[in-house]
Amino acid sequence: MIYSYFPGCTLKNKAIDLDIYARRSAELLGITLEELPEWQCCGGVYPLAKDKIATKLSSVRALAASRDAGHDLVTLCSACHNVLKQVNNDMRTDEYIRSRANNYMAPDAEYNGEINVIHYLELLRDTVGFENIKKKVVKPFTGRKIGAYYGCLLLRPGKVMQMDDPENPKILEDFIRAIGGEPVIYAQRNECCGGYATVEDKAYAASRAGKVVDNAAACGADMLITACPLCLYNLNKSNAENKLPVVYFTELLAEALGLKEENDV
Amino acid sequence: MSENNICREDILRISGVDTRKCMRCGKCSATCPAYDEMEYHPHQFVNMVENGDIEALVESPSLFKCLSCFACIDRCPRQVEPAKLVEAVRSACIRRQGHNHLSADAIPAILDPDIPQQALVSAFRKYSE
Amino acid sequence: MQMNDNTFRPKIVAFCCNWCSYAGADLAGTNRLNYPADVKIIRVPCSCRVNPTFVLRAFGRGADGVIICGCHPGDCHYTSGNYYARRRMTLLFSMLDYLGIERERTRVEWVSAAEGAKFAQTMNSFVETVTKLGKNKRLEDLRCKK
Amino acid sequence: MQRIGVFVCHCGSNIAATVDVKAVAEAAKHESGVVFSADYQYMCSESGQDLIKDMIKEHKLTGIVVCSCSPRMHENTFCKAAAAGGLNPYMVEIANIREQCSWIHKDMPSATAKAIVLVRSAIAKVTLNAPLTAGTSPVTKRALVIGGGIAGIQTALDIADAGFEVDIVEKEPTIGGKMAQIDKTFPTLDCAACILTPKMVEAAQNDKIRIFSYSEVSAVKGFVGNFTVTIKRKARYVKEDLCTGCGLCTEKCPQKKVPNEFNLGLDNRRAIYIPFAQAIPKIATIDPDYCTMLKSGKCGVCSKVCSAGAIDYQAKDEFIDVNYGAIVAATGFNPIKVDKYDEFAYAQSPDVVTSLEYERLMNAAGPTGGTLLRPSDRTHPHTIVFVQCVGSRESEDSTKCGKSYCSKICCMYTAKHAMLTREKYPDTDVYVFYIDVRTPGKSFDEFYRRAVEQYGVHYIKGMVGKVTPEGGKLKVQASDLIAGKQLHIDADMVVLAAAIEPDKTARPLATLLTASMDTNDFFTEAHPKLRPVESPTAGVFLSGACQGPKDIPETVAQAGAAASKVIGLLAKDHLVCNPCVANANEMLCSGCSQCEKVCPYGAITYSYKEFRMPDRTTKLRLVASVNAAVCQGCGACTVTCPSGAMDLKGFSNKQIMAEVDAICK
Repeated sequence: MIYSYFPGCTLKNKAIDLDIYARRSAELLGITLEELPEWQCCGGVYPLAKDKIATKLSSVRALAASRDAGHDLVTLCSACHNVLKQVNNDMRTDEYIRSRANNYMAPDAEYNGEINVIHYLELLRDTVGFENIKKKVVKPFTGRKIGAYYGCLLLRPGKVMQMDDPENPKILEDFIRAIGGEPVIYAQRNECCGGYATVEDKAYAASRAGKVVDNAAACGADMLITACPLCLYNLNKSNAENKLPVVYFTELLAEALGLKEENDV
Repeated sequence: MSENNICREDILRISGVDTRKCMRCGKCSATCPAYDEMEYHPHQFVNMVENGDIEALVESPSLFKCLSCFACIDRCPRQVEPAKLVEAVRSACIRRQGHNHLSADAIPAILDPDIPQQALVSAFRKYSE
Repeated sequence: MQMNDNTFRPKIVAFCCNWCSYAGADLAGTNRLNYPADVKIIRVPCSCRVNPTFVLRAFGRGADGVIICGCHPGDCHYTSGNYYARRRMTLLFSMLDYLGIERERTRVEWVSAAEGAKFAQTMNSFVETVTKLGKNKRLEDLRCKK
Repeated sequence: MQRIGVFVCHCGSNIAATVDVKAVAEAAKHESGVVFSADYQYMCSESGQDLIKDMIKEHKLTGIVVCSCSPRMHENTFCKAAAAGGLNPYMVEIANIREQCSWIHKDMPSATAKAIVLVRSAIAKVTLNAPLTAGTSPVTKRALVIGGGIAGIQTALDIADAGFEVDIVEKEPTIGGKMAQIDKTFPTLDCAACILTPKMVEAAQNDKIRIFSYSEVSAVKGFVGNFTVTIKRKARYVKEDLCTGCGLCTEKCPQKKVPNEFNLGLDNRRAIYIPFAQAIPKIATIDPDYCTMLKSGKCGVCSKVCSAGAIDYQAKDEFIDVNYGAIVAATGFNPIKVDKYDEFAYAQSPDVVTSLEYERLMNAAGPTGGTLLRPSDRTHPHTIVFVQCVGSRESEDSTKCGKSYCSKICCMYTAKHAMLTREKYPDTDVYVFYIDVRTPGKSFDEFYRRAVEQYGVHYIKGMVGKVTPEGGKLKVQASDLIAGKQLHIDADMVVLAAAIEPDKTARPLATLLTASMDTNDFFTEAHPKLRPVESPTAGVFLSGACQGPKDIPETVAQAGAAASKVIGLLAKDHLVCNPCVANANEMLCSGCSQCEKVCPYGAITYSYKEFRMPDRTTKLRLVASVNAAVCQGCGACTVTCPSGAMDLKGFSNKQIMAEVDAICK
């Protein structure tokens, strides 16, 4: 199976782990990820104002390039996924945005939302299947109590993202089970980590992230996994004594599949 | 858009929100993770826009406390989508000349070695035009 | 009484089932939901009472659009009448299409007695579509012309 | 030649404000056949009806057209007036110029123009009307009540009281419904079981009432007065006539891990069970999903301990056909599933419960024996938060697919829960988060005020946004809109007032009954104000919450009203049939039998008849004939007939063509 792949700005830099382990695991699981040539940053946040078209164009370009390549588009970072999926939804359903964006771009062929934006996790669930991953696990996380941290962008708005039930998700929990761990369900798993507010007000973001970490710890988690570099950063910052290690889910996947080497990281 | 006349209609147009659908249950403010940081809370945004009380919102630091986490959008029983109003007022505010909330000059001071690019990109998108 | 302006107003015949859409039309009225005066309703006991010749007759006499409204599938007051109507009209409409009456001039819709809003909405969209198509001349019976 | 009279109603200003009634009456005068035309203030008033009678006599009218409200409103009124004036009642046509004209158009010229067209079309139709005589059909003097909750029980008791036989079909092993699960009733706080169980016993002992428990309606044929209903009696694997209800089997059954639905899964029951102590009929039922004997053929304990020999593992579903004159739907309601609202952590913590679960936790016969204990650790809760409107009053496009209506009963039962909790456990802090407190009803608002003033329940205007289970507590994050604060409460229990919705069996039942439903799957009444307990389908009546959210007093009142309508129907020996039935023109009929195949009622039969041919010979031909008592007048046959021999009285081909012509003129 071949998919186009949009890594996003942070995965080429601060979150290189998230990217490397994902590619390595995909290869083993029979998925080919072809990075889009000349992709541009998605902007990090979906523009909620209806009259903002220009800030959606980089996403539309990525979507159109993926369409031209003939593949659905896989993303990994929660923020990129959120932006690309929402813009794709606009291109499918909002006549105004579609015509304006296509006018700006003037590409050879208009883009009308022909492809699907798929998160790496959806790929694991729907294409590979968690059962098949289970069979390929060589180093299971037996006995490890792992809390899944969804944050906000992976699930919401539920109407558009449609990855899982936004209030009672289970995709990451099923993933944890597949790699042999024991998922810990805690209520703050789908609440915001503080997000971009950290740029301006570190204490504010830290208090948000602190609530998440405390709740997960109180519910018995000894580790948290996430798909978002900004979540990872905020959770780690609020978690000074490092009572809960926070890692990318792809790192655990690679480790379980026996693809993590000593000299990594 | 000139200095002082951001009106209710501008906000409704930019946001695409119908404030009349609100039944004043307050669930948006109940679920908002940024509540304690805000001067005006999500349900007040809805009410104030409905009443055309835009200028107070434009002046309020609350605009830059919303985390755009979509919790109010997903949990509103009436699909009012308060976060879109916050974004519309914020956009209307920073689109005015010289009203950028975050300037590039301020970045070096707040930079720390671990901060992901994504945070800076997002903050610029939210806080400046 | 003639309307002053010369803008084209279509003639629309709506056959409505007594048990669902006729009551739906009443509900639209009770709720004061607007739709154009061009729609004139004929009450029939069931959508299956609508003989294809009625539709042909309407077009022959100068109607610009014909719409048949029945109960939702499975909800027919007479158990299965709406299914007969659906099958008959599918055939008839393709024949009309062949005769040059645009598909958009004919429609079968399911509107229940509780769906006043849907009735008004359906009529608004139908009138809009037919108005865009303009006058229907294809099947007119010229003997009826003055 | 027909002599037509036209009467144009003002309906006060309802019609006259947008339709120029004088112009309509004037235009009608020029139609062919019209000999009288006038407008009048209120045609449905007594003097309006007198006008019809007088004009029929004065002008020797042969047909009349009344331009007024919908025929669904007053067609009957005018037919009766015409009959009183000496005219055949079917020589009346209504032009609907209110609902379908004056109320939907704003502009007078176009509304008037449309009204004139509608009148012309009605005149064209009435000119072709023929006098009709309605036949009669006999009435089966037995009623069926579907659903054995308080609504069904009350309806059945009232019908039986009038001397008619009545059957209750209940899908569960016992009658009693939701009320049997309720602890106390508002606003009087009397015990629900104490007032319900005597009624259940009364129903069981009444020799006019038969109870088919653990049964479903699987098919309905026929029409008002003459329904034939197929009842599926599900296999309960216990012979009803032998079981004494001793309950020994339910104690000995080794399969102990079956969620007890009567207590909403808060405790377990056995695979063979009697739902609750006062169940009617008090007969055990084997749950085939859990019984090891039925699943694997190993066990048989219940059969061994049953001294009456009532256990029958070989039992099969049975189907019986019964004739009824009237059917009452009393299928009731259910709370919605709250799994889409997991911001309230219902799936994450057993201490987050729905109101009905809370009802069981308060009930002396419930899983905790009436002591309020947290389901998680069976400790006494000290802080309880009630959340109102969970899934009610949502917009149509809400992401959680909630209900757009107000569930009506939640405000009052929450006040009851809060009050009872404070009364029994004064050391408990009780918070109620509300959007509005809705208490219309006798002594209702006083009840709610007592909860606040006398019992010290904290009512807070606002909504709960997030519940986080942490360290054995439920951290409740909510807004207090009056104080302008976000509150954080450490609660021990959270109770969700889930919206109520019609029972899932209602939709397929409506299809069987050809009764209409609204978009929320509540049954539609024949008229929202004037005929609230009748379905638009003749002979089908509505009782209780299947028609809309209701509390117990309203349900009982509606149940009685439905019963009185049924009694009124069953008291008649014959019903007047709809005379608008199909008839075959034997001279045109080719005997192809197409019509017989499409008739949903089997009203058409074929027989050989002797015909005189033009050459004076006689010939035997197969021709269709319609049984007027069975035909319901749908008209399917008229369109199917290839030779045009079939026509429908009152809606004949010629009449409809005339209407089409008048509209397209």
